[in-house]
Amino acid sequence: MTQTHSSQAGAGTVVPLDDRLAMHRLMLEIRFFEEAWTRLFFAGKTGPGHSSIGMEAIAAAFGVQAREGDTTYATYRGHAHTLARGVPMKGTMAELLGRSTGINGGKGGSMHLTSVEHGMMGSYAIVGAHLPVAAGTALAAKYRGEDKVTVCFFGDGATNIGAFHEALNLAALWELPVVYVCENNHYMEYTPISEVTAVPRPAADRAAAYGLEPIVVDGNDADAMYVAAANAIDRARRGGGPSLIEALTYRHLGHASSDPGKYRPAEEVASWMKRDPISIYRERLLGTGVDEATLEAMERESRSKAEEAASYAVAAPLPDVSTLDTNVWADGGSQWRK
Amino acid sequence: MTQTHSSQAGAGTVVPLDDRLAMHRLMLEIRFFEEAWTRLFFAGKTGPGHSSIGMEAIAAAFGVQAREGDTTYATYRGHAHTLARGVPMKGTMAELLGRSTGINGGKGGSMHLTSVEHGMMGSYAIVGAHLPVAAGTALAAKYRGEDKVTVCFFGDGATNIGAFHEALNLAALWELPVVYVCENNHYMEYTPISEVTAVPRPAADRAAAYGLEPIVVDGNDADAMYVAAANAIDRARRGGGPSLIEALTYRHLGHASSDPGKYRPAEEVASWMKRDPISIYRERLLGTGVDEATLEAMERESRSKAEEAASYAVAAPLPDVSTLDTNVWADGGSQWRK
Amino acid sequence: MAEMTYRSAVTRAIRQEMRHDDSVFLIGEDVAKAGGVFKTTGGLLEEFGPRRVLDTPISEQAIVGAAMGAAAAGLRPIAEIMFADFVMVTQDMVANQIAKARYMSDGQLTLPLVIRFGSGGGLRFGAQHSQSVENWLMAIPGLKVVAPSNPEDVIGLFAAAVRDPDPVMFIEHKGLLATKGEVPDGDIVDELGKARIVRRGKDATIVAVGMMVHRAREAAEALTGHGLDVEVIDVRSMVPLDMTTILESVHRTGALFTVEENPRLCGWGAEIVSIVVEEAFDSIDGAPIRITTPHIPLPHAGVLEDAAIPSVDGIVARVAKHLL
Amino acid sequence: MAEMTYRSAVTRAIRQEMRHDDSVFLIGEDVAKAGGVFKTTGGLLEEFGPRRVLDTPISEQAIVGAAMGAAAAGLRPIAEIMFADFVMVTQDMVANQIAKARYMSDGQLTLPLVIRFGSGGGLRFGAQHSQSVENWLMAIPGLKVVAPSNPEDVIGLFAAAVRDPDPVMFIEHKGLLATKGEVPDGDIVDELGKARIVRRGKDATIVAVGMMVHRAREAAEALTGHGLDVEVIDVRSMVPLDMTTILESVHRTGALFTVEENPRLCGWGAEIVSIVVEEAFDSIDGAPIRITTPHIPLPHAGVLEDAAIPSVDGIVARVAKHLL
Ligand SMILES: Cc1ncc(C[n+]2csc(CCOP(=O)(O)OP(=O)(O)O)c2C)c(N)n1
Ligand SMILES: Cc1ncc(C[n+]2csc(CCOP(=O)(O)OP(=O)(O)O)c2C)c(N)n1
Ligand SMILES: [Mg+2]
Ligand SMILES: [Mg+2]
Repeated sequence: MTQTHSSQAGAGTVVPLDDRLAMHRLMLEIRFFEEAWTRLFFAGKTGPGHSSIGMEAIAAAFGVQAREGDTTYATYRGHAHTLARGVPMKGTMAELLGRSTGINGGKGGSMHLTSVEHGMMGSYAIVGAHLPVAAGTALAAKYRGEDKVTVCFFGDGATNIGAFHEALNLAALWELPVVYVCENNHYMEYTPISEVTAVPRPAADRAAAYGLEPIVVDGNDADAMYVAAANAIDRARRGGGPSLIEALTYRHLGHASSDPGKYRPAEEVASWMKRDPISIYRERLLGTGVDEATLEAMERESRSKAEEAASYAVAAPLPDVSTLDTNVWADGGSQWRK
Repeated sequence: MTQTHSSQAGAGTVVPLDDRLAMHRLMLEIRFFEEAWTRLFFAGKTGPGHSSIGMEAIAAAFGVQAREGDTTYATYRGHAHTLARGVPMKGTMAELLGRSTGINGGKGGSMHLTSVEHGMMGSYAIVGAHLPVAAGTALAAKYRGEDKVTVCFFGDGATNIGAFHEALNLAALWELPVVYVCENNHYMEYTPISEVTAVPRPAADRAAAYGLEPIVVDGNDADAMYVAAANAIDRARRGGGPSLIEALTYRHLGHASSDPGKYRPAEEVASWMKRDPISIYRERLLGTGVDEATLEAMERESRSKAEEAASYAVAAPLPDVSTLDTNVWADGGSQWRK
Repeated sequence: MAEMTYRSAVTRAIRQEMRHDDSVFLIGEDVAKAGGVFKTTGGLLEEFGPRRVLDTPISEQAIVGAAMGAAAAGLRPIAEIMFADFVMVTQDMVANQIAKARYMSDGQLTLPLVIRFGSGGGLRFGAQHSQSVENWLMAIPGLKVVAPSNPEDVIGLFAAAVRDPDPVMFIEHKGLLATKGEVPDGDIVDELGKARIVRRGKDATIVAVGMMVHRAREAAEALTGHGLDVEVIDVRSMVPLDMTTILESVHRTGALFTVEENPRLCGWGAEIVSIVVEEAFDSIDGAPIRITTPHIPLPHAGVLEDAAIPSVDGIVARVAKHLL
Repeated sequence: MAEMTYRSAVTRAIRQEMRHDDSVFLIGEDVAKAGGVFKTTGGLLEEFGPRRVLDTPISEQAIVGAAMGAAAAGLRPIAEIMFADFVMVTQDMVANQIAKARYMSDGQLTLPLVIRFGSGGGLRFGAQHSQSVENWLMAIPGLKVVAPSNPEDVIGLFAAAVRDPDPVMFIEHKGLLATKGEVPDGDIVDELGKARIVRRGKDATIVAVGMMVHRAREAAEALTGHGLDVEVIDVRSMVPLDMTTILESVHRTGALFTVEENPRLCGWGAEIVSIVVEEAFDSIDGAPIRITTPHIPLPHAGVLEDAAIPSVDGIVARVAKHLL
């Protein structure tokens, strides 16, 4: 795997210890959350969805750097990004289970997690569509002279859809404060991205088409992601315009809950499992003097938080049928006639 | 105006005299056709449309090289490309005037000129849509093992729409025998392309995003266009895949019939008028030994052919109202119920 | 009170709303420097500057997507999509993103945006620049759909659309741009979901939208020559739909005709007919009749296009045949 | 005769047509190696090779555009768009390019292509993966629209669609994929534009499509308990629309109900109701009733989604209330 870090990323930015620990904690919370939810899936307690196990470093690196007022756009593979914005686990898990206390009242589900109060502007399930939408939210910040930044996550597969092209051109043209983050996990649903893309790096090899720098980052290295995120967010916040980051990563599981991911060569899976972002980071933290006990406590806490969220969600009430007709319109209802 | 000819274009290809004369004749025919039709517009005999005056060299260079079985896709600015495929002037003009003897029976009009028997697969009026369609026709040739080539013309403005991105990626990925020709006349309707594009060369600066060579050609130099066309068509025919050519040019008139084009700086217009492709080529032909009389005869013939087409079209019958309901379906009718 | 064109009413409406609220901005192709392909946005760049009047690339998905994202952040975007046909280029944004966002988020996302465009036939532009999309848009849950037929309504309904907290598709009829009407001075703010009876009558009710309102009205005048006194209702807003006014009228007249420019199948006429039949079956004396453009793409040639779209004569003939 | 699932009928249908005609090919996301997101295209790559079974990038406009261009050159493409919702991403290709090309060219362009996709709700996928698009597509002149409700029809109607010279939108209901039915051996080629009476009855006619056919049939059985003998018609093909069968039935029963999964406004039910009212006003004893999903996006939670889409109980209650 070739990895080139652009000149922007890694130019001596030091990751503060607080942020390192916060990233580690976030990664753990995401991991345990996804694991708890996957168990619920196989127990028949929730419908399917898309886990980010193996890809946690990307969400965590951006999560710890997001400020209040910053906004996040994610895809159907958005549990991680939701949690990374501080959205409570319980409400998130309850939403996956279609419960009334879910963050979307049970109306959204796994593919549409939204918590506007946390800056989580939504998870979008039609590939590519949210890239222009994120540009619009960034435009609003610029319009109002606010230094808010929008971060938009999407998969490698999204780089071949028209909306990607339109959004990148517009964002670059208007120097919008938006960071586009391609989570290149090397697969779309079941087909390798390399089989359907005319260039080797689906995002980075397109950056120049919008006058942007190609940025490729090791998406399983939380520190590398942190640096790339810091640079891009800072650039956006200073009015320097958008960035397009290609973060190389891998999903440990299949595309969606019931997919065993068998279409991937065993050696490929094995080599990426060795590069698990959490194990890598744990080693690194230990190596830089964080003690084992601190990490173990963090693991315990994260795990029990996830377990509690799962129990909470399973016990949470189903939505009342009367809510079927609420919130189609801003008046709260669904009436289309007068 | 910077102009870089790629290594592909201009590498010693010699333009045969026959083709030179054929190109000149085609340019003249297109010019006189557009002039005659513009006069009809101002006389109230036809609705509006989009003229290619000033841009004739592009259509002519491809026109003389198209073989039977090759296919052409054009935009609403497609009179030139229609004539360049040998579609009769009379039927073309009649179509512009909405006559029954028009090539589309009066149903298409200026923006939808089509003559499948001449390989003119249609003029498409929604920007960018025909780029994927052209890829599909090229795919059909490859599917059948035929050495047919598809040429798809579009404007600079089309380079910012999603369909452009999707088509180029697919064509490059599958090495389809299609030549994408961006007629960069520097303006969309009224807005300069440079004001809405994140890169200076709207097509060529995107080529690398699809693993293609950037090719910029002087679109007002028929020979340069000829060479670029020859290389790209040859590459496609040999199975070498698509090309993306950016031909720099200018329209003498406004965007559509009634637009005086006043949004363009006078000096800019003047400088391009001096680079009129037909005047340039006339000088060149004279310089290489073609005699004045030959050219004058060609001018006379082309002009009178265009005038005849205009008279023919004005006198041609209107469509019979009964044809309103024909050719919605392949059974010839419009019945949607049984 | 002044006479003005539908076209200049559009400009005045946008100007009124941009003056009224700094969070309102205009985004679209050629809308700024060039003043719009239909010359409906002239002078706005000069008054409001490039921050609030933005020329875009030809990127309909980005235009509408950006409007959505800006609206989600609390602005009130006005996105121009030149021709109604091109709305289909961004139909995922319209039908799947914008229309569904509020519901999917259970009310967290509010999208106070307007998408406006020139719709309708009669201009010989051929099939890709003449589409009427009233029914295509009305069929999408989560959208409001408004179609003014005259300059005063352009302003009042546009203001209502911009001030509405929900996404509104605003249909400007290209064939009406040059038509004139009296418009009161000062700000005009109307209400969505109110149909208007533009002609009172007792023998039948004709329901129409946009250009068809004018044809229906002319037809009604002509029908007096057949001894028929026909009521004409301008629907004005497809969603919300003022069924109260329509049902009340049909109860009085006992006969319903709809005149639609959009293609026939699943038109808004079918919706209104179905509601009327379901809710006023005993009030109608016979079958409601839909007068529509046939279910075909529109042709270029004038003689064909005129034969396709409901005409005054066609309406007169159909109504007279049915009632007499 | 063998029992098979709707899902495997889709595969068999594609295989049959690809064996029948070398100009038929399949193009779409994950359709080749992976055998399709709904596992409806397994084994086709192995049998027909990568020339005829093509995995694409996530580029719906390119997929459908390429299908159009290949069809224009005489091939017979089958384009898979995974979910019906995503058809909106390529709606310009569908509504403006494919649907209008033959007419604009006055018959020069023939587009014998099929666009197939999984449609419908009930799977808890939320608003962007559950859309029913029957009416959205039926409203577009120039398209044929087919929606089989059982394995045998999947094969027969698919073959008819592939062999049809016009573009056909082929709606596969996701909720039916696992359902089974008897299917004759050998090639099956049906005909577009023939509705089927799936249950004979004399008291009322219920017209339904796709998943709703099964619910209507179950409802009809339950209604016998109320002393009602209800006829159920499977429309099968929205365009061409077999009004002959529907009108004949309504003439016999005197009562019409439509059961639609698509959102309410401008649904296909409104079209059928309007036609029936216009052409059989004197045959019907009361107002035709439309039973539809409400005019809302679909929710994720099962309890809500089930309340949204017409259910057997809901149909029974509505019919009983109206007739008794
Ligand atoms: C426009 C569109 N086409 C197809 C799909 C179906 N689909 C859902 S996820 C997916 C793969 C996306 O791959 P990628 O962008 O790499 O994201 P990942 O799932 O790997 O995170 C596809 C094809 C969709 N949701 N939207
Ligand atoms: C999708 C779409 N958006 C907008 C338009 C309106 N429109 C017609 S021509 C045009 C400008 C196109 O510019 P360019 O591609 O440079 O071609 P040119 O007219 O200069 O030949 C625009 C915006 C359209 N036809 N289609
Ligand atoms: Mg991926
Ligand atoms: Mg141009």
